[in-house]
Amino acid sequence: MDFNLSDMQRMLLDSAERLVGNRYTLEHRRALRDQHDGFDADAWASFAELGWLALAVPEDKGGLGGSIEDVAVLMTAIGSRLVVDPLVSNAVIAPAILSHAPEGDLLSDIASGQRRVALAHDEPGERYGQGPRITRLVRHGNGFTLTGQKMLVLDAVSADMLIVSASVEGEDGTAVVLVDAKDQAIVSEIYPLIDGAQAADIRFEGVSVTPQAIIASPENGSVVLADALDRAKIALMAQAVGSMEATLAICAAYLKERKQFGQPIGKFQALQHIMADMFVAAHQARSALYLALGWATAAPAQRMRAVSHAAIIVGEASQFVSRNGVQLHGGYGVTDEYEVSHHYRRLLTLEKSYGDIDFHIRRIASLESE
Amino acid sequence: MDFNLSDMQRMLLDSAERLVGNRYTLEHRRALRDQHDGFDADAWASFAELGWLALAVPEDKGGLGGSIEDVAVLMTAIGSRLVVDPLVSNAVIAPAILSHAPEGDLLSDIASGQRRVALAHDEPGERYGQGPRITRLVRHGNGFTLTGQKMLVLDAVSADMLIVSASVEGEDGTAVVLVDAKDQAIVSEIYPLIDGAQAADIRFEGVSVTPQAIIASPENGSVVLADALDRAKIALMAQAVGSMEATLAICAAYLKERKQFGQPIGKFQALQHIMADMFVAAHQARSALYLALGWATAAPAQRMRAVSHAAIIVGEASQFVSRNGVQLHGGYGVTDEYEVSHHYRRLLTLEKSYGDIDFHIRRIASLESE
Amino acid sequence: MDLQLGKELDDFRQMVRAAVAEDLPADMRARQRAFGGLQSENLDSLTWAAILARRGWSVPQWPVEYGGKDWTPLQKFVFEDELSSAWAPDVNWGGTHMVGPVIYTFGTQAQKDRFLPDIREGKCFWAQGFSEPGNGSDLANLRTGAVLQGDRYIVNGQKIWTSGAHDAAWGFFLVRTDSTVKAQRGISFLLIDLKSPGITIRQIPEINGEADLCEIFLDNVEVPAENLVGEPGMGWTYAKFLLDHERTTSSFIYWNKRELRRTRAIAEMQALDGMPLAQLPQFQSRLIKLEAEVAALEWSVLRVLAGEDFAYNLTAVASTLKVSGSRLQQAITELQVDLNGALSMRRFPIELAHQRAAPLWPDNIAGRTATALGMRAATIFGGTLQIQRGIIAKLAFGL
Amino acid sequence: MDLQLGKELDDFRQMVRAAVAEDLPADMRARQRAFGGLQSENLDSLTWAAILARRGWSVPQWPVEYGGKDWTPLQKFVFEDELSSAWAPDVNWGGTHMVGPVIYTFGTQAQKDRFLPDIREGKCFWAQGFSEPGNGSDLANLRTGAVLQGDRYIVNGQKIWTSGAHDAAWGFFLVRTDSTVKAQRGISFLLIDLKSPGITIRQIPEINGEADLCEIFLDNVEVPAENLVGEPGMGWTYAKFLLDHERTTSSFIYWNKRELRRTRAIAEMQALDGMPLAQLPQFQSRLIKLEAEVAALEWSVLRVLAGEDFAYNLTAVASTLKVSGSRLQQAITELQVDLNGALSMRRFPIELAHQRAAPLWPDNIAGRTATALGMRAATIFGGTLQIQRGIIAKLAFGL
Repeated sequence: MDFNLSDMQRMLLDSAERLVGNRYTLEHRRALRDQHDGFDADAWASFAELGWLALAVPEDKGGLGGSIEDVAVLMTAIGSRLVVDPLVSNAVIAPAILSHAPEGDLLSDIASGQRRVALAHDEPGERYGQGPRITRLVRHGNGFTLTGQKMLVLDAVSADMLIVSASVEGEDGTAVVLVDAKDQAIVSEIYPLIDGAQAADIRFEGVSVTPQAIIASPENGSVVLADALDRAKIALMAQAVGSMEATLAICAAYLKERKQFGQPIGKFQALQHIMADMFVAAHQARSALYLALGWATAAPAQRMRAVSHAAIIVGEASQFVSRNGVQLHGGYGVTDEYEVSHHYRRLLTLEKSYGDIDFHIRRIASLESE
Repeated sequence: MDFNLSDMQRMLLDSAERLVGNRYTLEHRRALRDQHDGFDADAWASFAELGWLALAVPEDKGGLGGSIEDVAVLMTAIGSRLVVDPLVSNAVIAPAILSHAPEGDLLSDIASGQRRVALAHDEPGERYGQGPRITRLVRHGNGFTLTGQKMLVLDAVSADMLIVSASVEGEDGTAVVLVDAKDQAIVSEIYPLIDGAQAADIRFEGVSVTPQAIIASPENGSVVLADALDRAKIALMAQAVGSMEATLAICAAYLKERKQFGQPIGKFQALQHIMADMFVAAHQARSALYLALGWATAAPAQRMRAVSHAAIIVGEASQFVSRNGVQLHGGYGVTDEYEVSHHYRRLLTLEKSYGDIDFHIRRIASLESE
Repeated sequence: MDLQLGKELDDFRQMVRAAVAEDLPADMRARQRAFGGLQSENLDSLTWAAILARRGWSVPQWPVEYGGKDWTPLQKFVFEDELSSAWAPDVNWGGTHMVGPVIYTFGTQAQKDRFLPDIREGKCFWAQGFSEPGNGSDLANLRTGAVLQGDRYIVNGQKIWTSGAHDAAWGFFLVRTDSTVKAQRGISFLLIDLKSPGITIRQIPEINGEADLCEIFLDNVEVPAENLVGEPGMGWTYAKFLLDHERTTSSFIYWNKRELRRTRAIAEMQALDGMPLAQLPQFQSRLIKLEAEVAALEWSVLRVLAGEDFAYNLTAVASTLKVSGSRLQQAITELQVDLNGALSMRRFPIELAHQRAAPLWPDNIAGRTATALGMRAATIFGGTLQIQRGIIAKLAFGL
Repeated sequence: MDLQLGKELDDFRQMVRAAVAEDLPADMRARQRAFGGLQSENLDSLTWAAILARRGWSVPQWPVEYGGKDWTPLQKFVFEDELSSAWAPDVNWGGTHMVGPVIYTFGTQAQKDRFLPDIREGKCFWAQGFSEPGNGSDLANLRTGAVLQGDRYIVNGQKIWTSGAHDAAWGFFLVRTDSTVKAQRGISFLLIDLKSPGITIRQIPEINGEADLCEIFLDNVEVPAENLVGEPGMGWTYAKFLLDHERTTSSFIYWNKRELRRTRAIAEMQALDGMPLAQLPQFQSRLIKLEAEVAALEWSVLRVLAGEDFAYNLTAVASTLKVSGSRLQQAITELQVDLNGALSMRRFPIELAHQRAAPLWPDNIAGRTATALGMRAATIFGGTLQIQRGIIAKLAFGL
């Protein structure tokens, strides 16, 4: 067992910290947020250049064949500077799902930064994808027609192609298909999220789907999706760990600098003890991330239990650390002008994406009762 | 609306504080605990003399006709010195149930301190009396035969008579009957509780019951019992409030007296803030007690909701205050030789008697879904 | 002891409820319902005060001679409770509850005549200029200075966290008029026309997309000496007077009750596999415990209003109301966010918040997250949670 | 990074498991299962050490030359985990983990020869004499004095919180041998035969009915000078050495894992209206969250054992393990008590605790409340929760 970074992981982390440290300043992020599509094309080119988009792509698909641990190392740096660019969709979910597809062009294009995808999975009236109920593939000639409605599709605004989960007329299970995001029969409503990213509600009004566009059949679609979603959750947990550790550093610095009653507020024991409890929570969260990574490639039930346990710990730690981070900043903590409120909002969306605490408690309960 | 004590209540409180303050020292309580039946006959005579045992007995039954608020005032003093004598069974439950009985001799004997009762209601395998499932009355000649098993009968050790809930052969509902605690067909196992009191498991092996001994018929037994149990819970909540407020005083004194690192530990901000949070919890608990008192005589659904809301607040506050009270005392807090650990244990049993937090949450949930 | 609210108060409640149902405009109610508790609708506060003033109800807490009502504290409680339940807008607190009482208690007749009617009739929005960038919890350490030159003060300095200053006509300020005496002693209470030359107001963008909190920069602002309230150097005393004036306010009991009802509505309305969220393990206990806590807090408030003789210092009791109330404001809105799950991630611009987002989106999503984000301030403003704990430790226990 | 425990460790685990199944006496297991974590079975610790010694496993953490095993830290982790899972008794910590390492690191050859074999073979119970009535968290401020007279120290003073002193043959003490230098500097590490004249031991009755913690009164106790370990005045350094020796111990990870499994068993076994408590709203989330926390804590321990290069000070990390571990010890036993509901009120005398109370009483009641009561000490002994927070604030953040 070894928790220390390999040389490759150290290089990856250093280059990531350098890039996002220099580029993703508070000012830059606030400017990006107010921009039309919130997409930073220059940064994306750098991500491709640094190999981040090829990291999780298998070597036999032309990628770097990196492990989920490698991805997590990168994601902690991403999280420390609150980068909301569509990395999880393209560097984590895309390789996990598209590696199962026979045709590899799209994955190479994603790896080189030329095309992007988004996963359209959750539907209205759900609490995290229990399987498509509205979105369906109906047979039509040699192929299919896709109709239905997806909600809260993350990273849709910059996606060229959509990965869509759907039921198939007359079959059990969930299929996964690929459609062109610009298809005439697709209607999207794009809106901002509280963390500066955007999402979309997407309606499919009879999109033509060829048999080749089916990347997972109803028999194995659920398994492929569950694996991809757990990898996405791990990536977000790594971002959360990065964000929490950054919050600790920001708060410690603030406590030394801010003076009240004639001394730095960090001299007050009550605030010291809050910082200590934040440290304990963040430390446990990083351990929980390792727990999830340790079981990430195990059998599904073991993997799901570990990921869900980790999601509970990371989610609760995120709340504890970010709430207290704001509290320690006093009034400045609730402004848009200090970093800490941005960590607060991002940590909230990280908890709520790919299964919130409640979802993961319920998932464990159902695993235990099986 | 008036939260201040009436002159009568002030006198009641003063005399109670004087009696229990002088008599129920830590040493006295530890001695009583180690004594065979744990019953303080001299004190009981004083309770009768001071009218505490007649307080809740209706005037038309020869009592003082005091209100539930009066009882609560008395009980805060009782709780502040951790008196575990069978006051709730005899001064609260007995009047609530026996007032419904046609024959009033027993109630007068209780009020004068000559006889005592205990309520045998909960049964094995339950989480707080959902109605008797094991204990049954079977017709036998003109009367009945009582068989069954009760558990955790509080105050049984000093009781002359038992008030027993039972189902009746061929009828719906729950009857309440009175039996002689010394009946040959009764087998009791007596054991100590963590707070110094005792309880018993009681088996009825065919006790003969005359029709006159039925004090509530199956039609109204549940209503009578529910009302009596809510009154008992209110009395215990008042004791808990008294115990918490005593804990606050004990801790504040300890923080001023105990020195570490060259100063009283009460100078440490972290400990000050713990005391402040304990104060907030205890204050809310007293408010919750008033909430329960305010609705104590309302329609059952309103009363039950209020009592259960209060039980949640008082229960959680009891845990918070007693846990932190021990913590503030350091090692001394976990010895039997300091008051604070006795408050801890008593506050735990007060929470667990007549419905714990979980029970009261479930009761509210079922009230809401009606 | 008498622990019943009683029939008279119930009749009074019905009377208020009927009046509010008649008076409250639907659009105002809709805005408040979407963003209740945030301060985005400053102008609604004034309009609503003007409507209430028609019944003489805009400042019931004032003495009758200034347009108040001789209601009992419990009647005022019921009145506020009903307004809040009906989604009436918040009042302009700075005017009706802060500067108003200071003026009618310590002000000159000319000040009373000039300012009180406008406050009462909702004609003028008031902002509070107490905090400064360097003195959050340590209020007495303020630096904004006012120097008397002839018949006017020349004011220089900077204030922060003044809610609604951009919508305000007037501000009441704590300024240092004497720097030769100990901190609290040299502070005076000054009324300043916010249109005065030398004043710059900057709205601070907030965590939830609002920008109601402002910074006010004062650069050689000339203020007539007659705008000083009471005695020079007594500003700290007046500020404490008004902070002590309404001990139960910081419980936000009306707001907590109303938002908790909304929380239960969300939990009953939204379902998972046909089961209302109110019955799911993760949510059921949280919801019921919060209901118990708010019920207890309401009784804590009633105890103060009904004049209980507390065994502890009353300021310590007021701090417990603030601690409990502010934590509940956070806990309730946190639960709303958790009930809304992933949907809570969406940012609804304020101008859309009182519309229903889209047919796909359930009611009671828009505005919830923004409110929850804004509520992080509940344990910061008006004395942080830590400051309140310090007050309690000192005043209740002498620590 | 390599985050797998791997097959070798798994094989090692199976080997240990089989050995323990063979060696552990049933009655010892039953006693430990009833009161696991409390220290009522001091003599079982010795018997069990003697049994383990037959395999050379009684002090695996010691250097091989003194009878330890050259197992890796992760093997030792698995070993402890298996012993705990099988309900093996706790070891006599004072001997095997405290005085033993001090003796083999700083002691003379004569001390090593005299004491180490007895510790290894479970022949002698050791008690720790550090704390005094006046110096709970402020350990350096100790007063028990030892004055050298010829070839012996005359010791006078009082110690408190010495676990198992009534069952102990020897004690290791921190005593002040020089009161002319600064607090920490004048302290020495002294081994004292508890049968020496002048020693009085009083068992302190505890919150849970036990009386394992003792006071030791030392009245002109004569101790041969050869019983001083290492250099005079270095006692504080040795005490810190042994407290730092096992950074992961204070997590009580094995105990927490085992008691949490028991907690789930209670929750699955006991039912309400046919529904296991594990599925009731109030309990389900609590149980699953605790399982998640213990899983995370286990990985926190593995990080230390596998030698992670921490970004933060290692002592701060050790304090986080103590904070998390002690809170979990409390939270887990609190949940056990709540699952047992009203039944948890009963006091089971220790001598009955390993019997099943009566046919009416479900398994897993006796001993649970006593354990929960005893666990209030988890956040007090070995540095209170508040002391740990102070360490973290200082060492992790320089506050």
